[in-house]
Amino acid sequence: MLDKDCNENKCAEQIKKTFQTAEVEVKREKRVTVQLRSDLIPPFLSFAKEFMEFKHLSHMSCVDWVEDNELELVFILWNYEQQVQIIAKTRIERVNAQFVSVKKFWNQAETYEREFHEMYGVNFVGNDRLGEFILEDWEGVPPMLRDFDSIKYSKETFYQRPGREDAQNVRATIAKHSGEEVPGFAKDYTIRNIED
Amino acid sequence: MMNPNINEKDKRRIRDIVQDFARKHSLWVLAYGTGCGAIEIPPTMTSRYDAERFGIRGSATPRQADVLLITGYLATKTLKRVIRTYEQMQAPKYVIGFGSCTINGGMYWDSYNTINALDRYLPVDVYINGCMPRPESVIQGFIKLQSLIAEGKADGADKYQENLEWYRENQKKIIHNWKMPDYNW
Amino acid sequence: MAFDLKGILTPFAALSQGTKPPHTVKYPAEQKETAHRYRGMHHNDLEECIGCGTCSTICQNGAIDMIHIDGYETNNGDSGLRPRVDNGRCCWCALCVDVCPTGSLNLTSDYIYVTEDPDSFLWTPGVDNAKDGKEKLSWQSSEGKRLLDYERVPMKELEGTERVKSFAEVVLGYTEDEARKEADRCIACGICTDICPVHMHIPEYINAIARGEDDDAVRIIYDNNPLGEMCGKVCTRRCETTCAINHKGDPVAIRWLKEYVTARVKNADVIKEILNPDIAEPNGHSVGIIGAGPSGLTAAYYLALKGFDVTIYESKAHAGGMIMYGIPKYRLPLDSIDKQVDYMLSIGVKIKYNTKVGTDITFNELKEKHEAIMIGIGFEVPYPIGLTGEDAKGSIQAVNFLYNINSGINVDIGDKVAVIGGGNVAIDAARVSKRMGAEVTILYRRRVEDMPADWEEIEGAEHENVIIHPQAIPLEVISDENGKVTGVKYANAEMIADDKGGRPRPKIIEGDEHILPLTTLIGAIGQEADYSFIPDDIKEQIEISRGRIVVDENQATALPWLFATGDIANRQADAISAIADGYRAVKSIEKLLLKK
Amino acid sequence: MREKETTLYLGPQHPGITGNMMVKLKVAGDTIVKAETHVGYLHRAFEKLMENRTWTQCFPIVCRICVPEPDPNEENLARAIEEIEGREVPERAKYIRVMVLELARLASYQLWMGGQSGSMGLYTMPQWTVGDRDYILDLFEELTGGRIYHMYIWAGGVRRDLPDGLKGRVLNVLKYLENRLPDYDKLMFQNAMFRKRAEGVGIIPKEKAIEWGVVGSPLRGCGIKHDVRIDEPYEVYDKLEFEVPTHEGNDIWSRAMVRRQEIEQSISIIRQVLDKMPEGEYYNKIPNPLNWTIPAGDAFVKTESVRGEFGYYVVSDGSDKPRRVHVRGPAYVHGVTVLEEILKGANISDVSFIMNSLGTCPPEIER
Repeated sequence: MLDKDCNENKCAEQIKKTFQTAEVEVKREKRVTVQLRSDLIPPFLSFAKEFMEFKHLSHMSCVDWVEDNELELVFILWNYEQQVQIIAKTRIERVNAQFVSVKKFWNQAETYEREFHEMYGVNFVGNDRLGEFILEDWEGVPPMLRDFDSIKYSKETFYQRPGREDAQNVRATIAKHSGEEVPGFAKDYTIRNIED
Repeated sequence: MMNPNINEKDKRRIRDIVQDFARKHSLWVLAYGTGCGAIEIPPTMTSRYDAERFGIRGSATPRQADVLLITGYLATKTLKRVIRTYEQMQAPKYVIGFGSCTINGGMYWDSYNTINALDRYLPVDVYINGCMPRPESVIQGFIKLQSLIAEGKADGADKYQENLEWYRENQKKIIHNWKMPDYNW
Repeated sequence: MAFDLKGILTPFAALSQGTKPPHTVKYPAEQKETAHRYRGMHHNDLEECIGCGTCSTICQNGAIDMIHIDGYETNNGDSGLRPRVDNGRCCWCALCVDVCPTGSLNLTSDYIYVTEDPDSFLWTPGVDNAKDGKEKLSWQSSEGKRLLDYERVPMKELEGTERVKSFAEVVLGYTEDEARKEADRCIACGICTDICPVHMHIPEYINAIARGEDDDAVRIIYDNNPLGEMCGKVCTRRCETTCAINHKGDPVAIRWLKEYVTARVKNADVIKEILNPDIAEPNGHSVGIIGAGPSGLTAAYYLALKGFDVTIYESKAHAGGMIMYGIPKYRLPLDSIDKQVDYMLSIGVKIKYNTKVGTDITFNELKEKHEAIMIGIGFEVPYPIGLTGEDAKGSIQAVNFLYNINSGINVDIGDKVAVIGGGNVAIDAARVSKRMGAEVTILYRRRVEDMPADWEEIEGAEHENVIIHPQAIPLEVISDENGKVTGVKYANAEMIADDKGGRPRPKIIEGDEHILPLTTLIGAIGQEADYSFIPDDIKEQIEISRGRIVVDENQATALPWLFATGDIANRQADAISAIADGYRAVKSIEKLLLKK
Repeated sequence: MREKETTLYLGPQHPGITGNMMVKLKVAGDTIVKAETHVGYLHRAFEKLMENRTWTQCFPIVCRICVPEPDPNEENLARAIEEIEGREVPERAKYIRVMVLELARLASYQLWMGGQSGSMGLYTMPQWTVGDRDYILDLFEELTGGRIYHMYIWAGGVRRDLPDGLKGRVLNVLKYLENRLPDYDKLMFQNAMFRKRAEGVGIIPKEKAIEWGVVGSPLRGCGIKHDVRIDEPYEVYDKLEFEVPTHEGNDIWSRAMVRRQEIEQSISIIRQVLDKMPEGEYYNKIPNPLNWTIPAGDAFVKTESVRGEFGYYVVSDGSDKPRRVHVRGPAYVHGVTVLEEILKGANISDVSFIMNSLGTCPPEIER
């Protein structure tokens, strides 16, 4: 039988032994990070839950790494007995993102999957409740993807109350007063307001 | 008081004055927490600030309610329900907008899922400054509403009726799947 | 579940509450006072506010606009704009308050505002509550820790006792970590750029340093100042006096940061590599520049970039003018100047050394050769001290003294030196003398706080044990039978108020006269220009007033082809103004010759 | 004979619903056959908004995620940033944070007592508890400048030091609340009506609780002793003495009893905190907030809120804005899958009662 007395190092050892392609790192006390190939996630979750006593699915997350053209799925598990947290990560294709549903291990994973389907456009095979969850009649890019521009959308869709057009930019006002011409390449370093 | 130029239509009769007096002292507020400002409603209504002193109290259904509180931001999904709720309310009816979110979007000015200016979609009688407004502000808002009612100026519902097309146009810009009964009040 | 009689009866205990008085706050009849740090509506002290716009930058709701308010204009140290809060956006988080560098923006205890008009929620703090806002201040930045860093990263220097042993550079320069940390203090408001004569892009290059993009910072600096490293070492940095952080703390060390980022570039080749300058094809026009000082070099650099054929005529063996010969090497090492000049040469600037116009080449010859001429000769002829006996041996002039020292010529000053004057040149002469092993006294007519020299320079001199004797008026130079200086007679003075409202004047205290024994007396009370090389017919056509050539805002004289820059054209008497002149002259020359 | 099934929409406008959400019920008679929660009425896209905001700018907005108890949000974001950045927090700040969190817990329980009893028609209770909660809000106003949204805890510590004399006033309020507890007991917890309606209703099977992701007082109401404050003590909880009450029974009643006992524990914790709080710094200043960047990395931190384990997963890509802030409120699980599960077989009139006992907080589900 596997070692019951697994602190974070032993956990890491155990995972390494079983999943040889996994990149395992003990980040600090009680924290283990595991990078896995996407097809290894279901067996990993099953192994962690059934054999390593990681009974509690603390969290599931999805991160958009648009520059790599990938989505990262994150599973955070907690072992109540050993008090160790595993963050298991995997990357999947961003376009036509697809993953296998893990609701068979934890029923509540279904809610996360519904959310990621709606917000990131990930299709979870085996989850029959995908569809409208939080949004209603949403058309277009899933909004949590980083190429969706919320400020622009809000400005176009929702009315902006007029009356603030007289606002001036401090840097531009001073430059105009002194006759300074800030070259284009320098402007990358001008600190801007959230709306600019 | 007696302005000779006043329109016949605008002249208030004694009956209106009596009616408005009665109305302002019996404001039933629909229990619908549409946004985070709703958290200050319980303190306002319960023992510490006791809004019942002004004849303000909660009401469970729109049909019985006089006042609709929009307690902050409105998600587009809620907007649809709020419009439906408002239209179910019977005149006289009033809308109070709570805090920044109802005026120009508040904190959620750049959110893709919340409206920015409530008055484009519903007639608002009174706005209360704050994020969120304290119970004192809320009571002050009601006092303002009462004085508007007494003066016969809280006519948001009439405006809604008169400009229904304009409101509908704005509403439908946000709510794509418009499946609701016609406004018939 | 069994019948629970107790459970049915105990709730009736609630009836006992009926005897207690209610705790209701009977608003509006009574209003509970808000807590002393309640976050209500904004108030802005319009006089203290400098319109830096940091409140607007940090606002996550985009609620704060900077707007023009009548009575407040853009000027040095004030953008002339004031914040206006959109209360339809604000969430009263008070980040704007905690970040406000002047502390002018605070929140008040007022919070009730109820209206039927949604367009009336634009709130100009300090205008809309001008009457009572200040009395109601509630959440104030002064109470907590401000979000900005008000303490400058200290610049490491050689110890005073160590410094006087050699001409090694006193300032050790920021390390990379120190520079990042110091640059990070900047809020990038840009208020400093107004007072800078060149209007350098200060917030941009500081921010580039903060982000670790040193090469970009160098590019931004060279956009309108080709002598950034020199400025980094010796600029009079008026920018720092108007820095927004200066109101409550130490200004951002703009000069040292510029020094850090430019000095780390090893040599001219690396500068060229970083800048990768875009040099225009030769346009066939030729410009002559008299004097390789800051203004001449600046003009030459930008003209050369634009494809002009530029030649500088320099009477001395080195380029740099006053910055080469007037500034001691412990402030500006020779290789630093060489590096900057070498880079200019590499992009096509030509410098003819040891060529004094009027002696080696006539002005008219120059006029034949070039389509436009720019004069930037600076003030090199010292004013006499104006004392009897000043012709004595050992009575010398500071500029000549510094020139000799910087040229490597040995000067024997003995062991007791007095410097007369209170400007930077005086301090330089004093500190150089100290390095040569002498005991140095500065005699200055007024108080220390009246000295025109930089306070850092004065402090530096004090650390090096230079004796500063303020309110001392020299009366006579005393010399021995061989005509060699032995001392200076001076009188102590008291300051008396000026009837006309000017600054206080020194008045000699009768009888309080002393003699300071000396081996060398150094005069440093100012310089003037030598215009003898300009032919009379040209002199007649241009105007020379109080020692300076009169120019318009484009550095142009009355003659369309003749321009004047630097000390002979402006009254600022510093390198950065000269650079600004040179930069402006480039535009005028371009306009003149290219008809742009 | 099998009764005819009808569909009943409970909410989003319904006085018994906790917050703005809807439960679609399939009922046979007045027994629920199937329940489906519908959320999204309060979706403001916090996580998207934070991706547009600098790290400092995120702090004023996170507290809005949960109105009844905003402070765990600030605490989580601050602690996540501190973990990624490795920023030290002064000891005094840690104590102040615990005080704020426990005061928030008390305030939230006051509101819960009002809601739980209000949802069964006992309207005197909210008059008392919500009124008494206001004294805690007064303390918050004094400490943080705001009644509901405090924007007080942030990376590196807290925003302001304790004002003079606050300790005494906190103790006074604690004493007052403690004296009120017997009144609450008589009116609510010992009330036969409450017991009758709460016992045996809304049962979470003990053996399923952990697997279903139940946390907080519902988990402890199943007799399982788990609490983030002891499992993985944050701030200074490891230096404080307190009990984690549990109750066997798995129903609304046992959840209520757990909460009732936690009120006493919270009061005791705050007293200890005030006693042990050291003098000194309260804030380890961050660099210039306008260009403050956090090194690349990620962290999942959790705080024990009144509803249970409240987690934040924060990812930094090394820039001045978060790459991702993902909020995991306990209601995300309680209010969707768990609620749907335990509503099966329940009575229609118990729906809002059960929702209250689970601490269903829709703004936390959809954010």
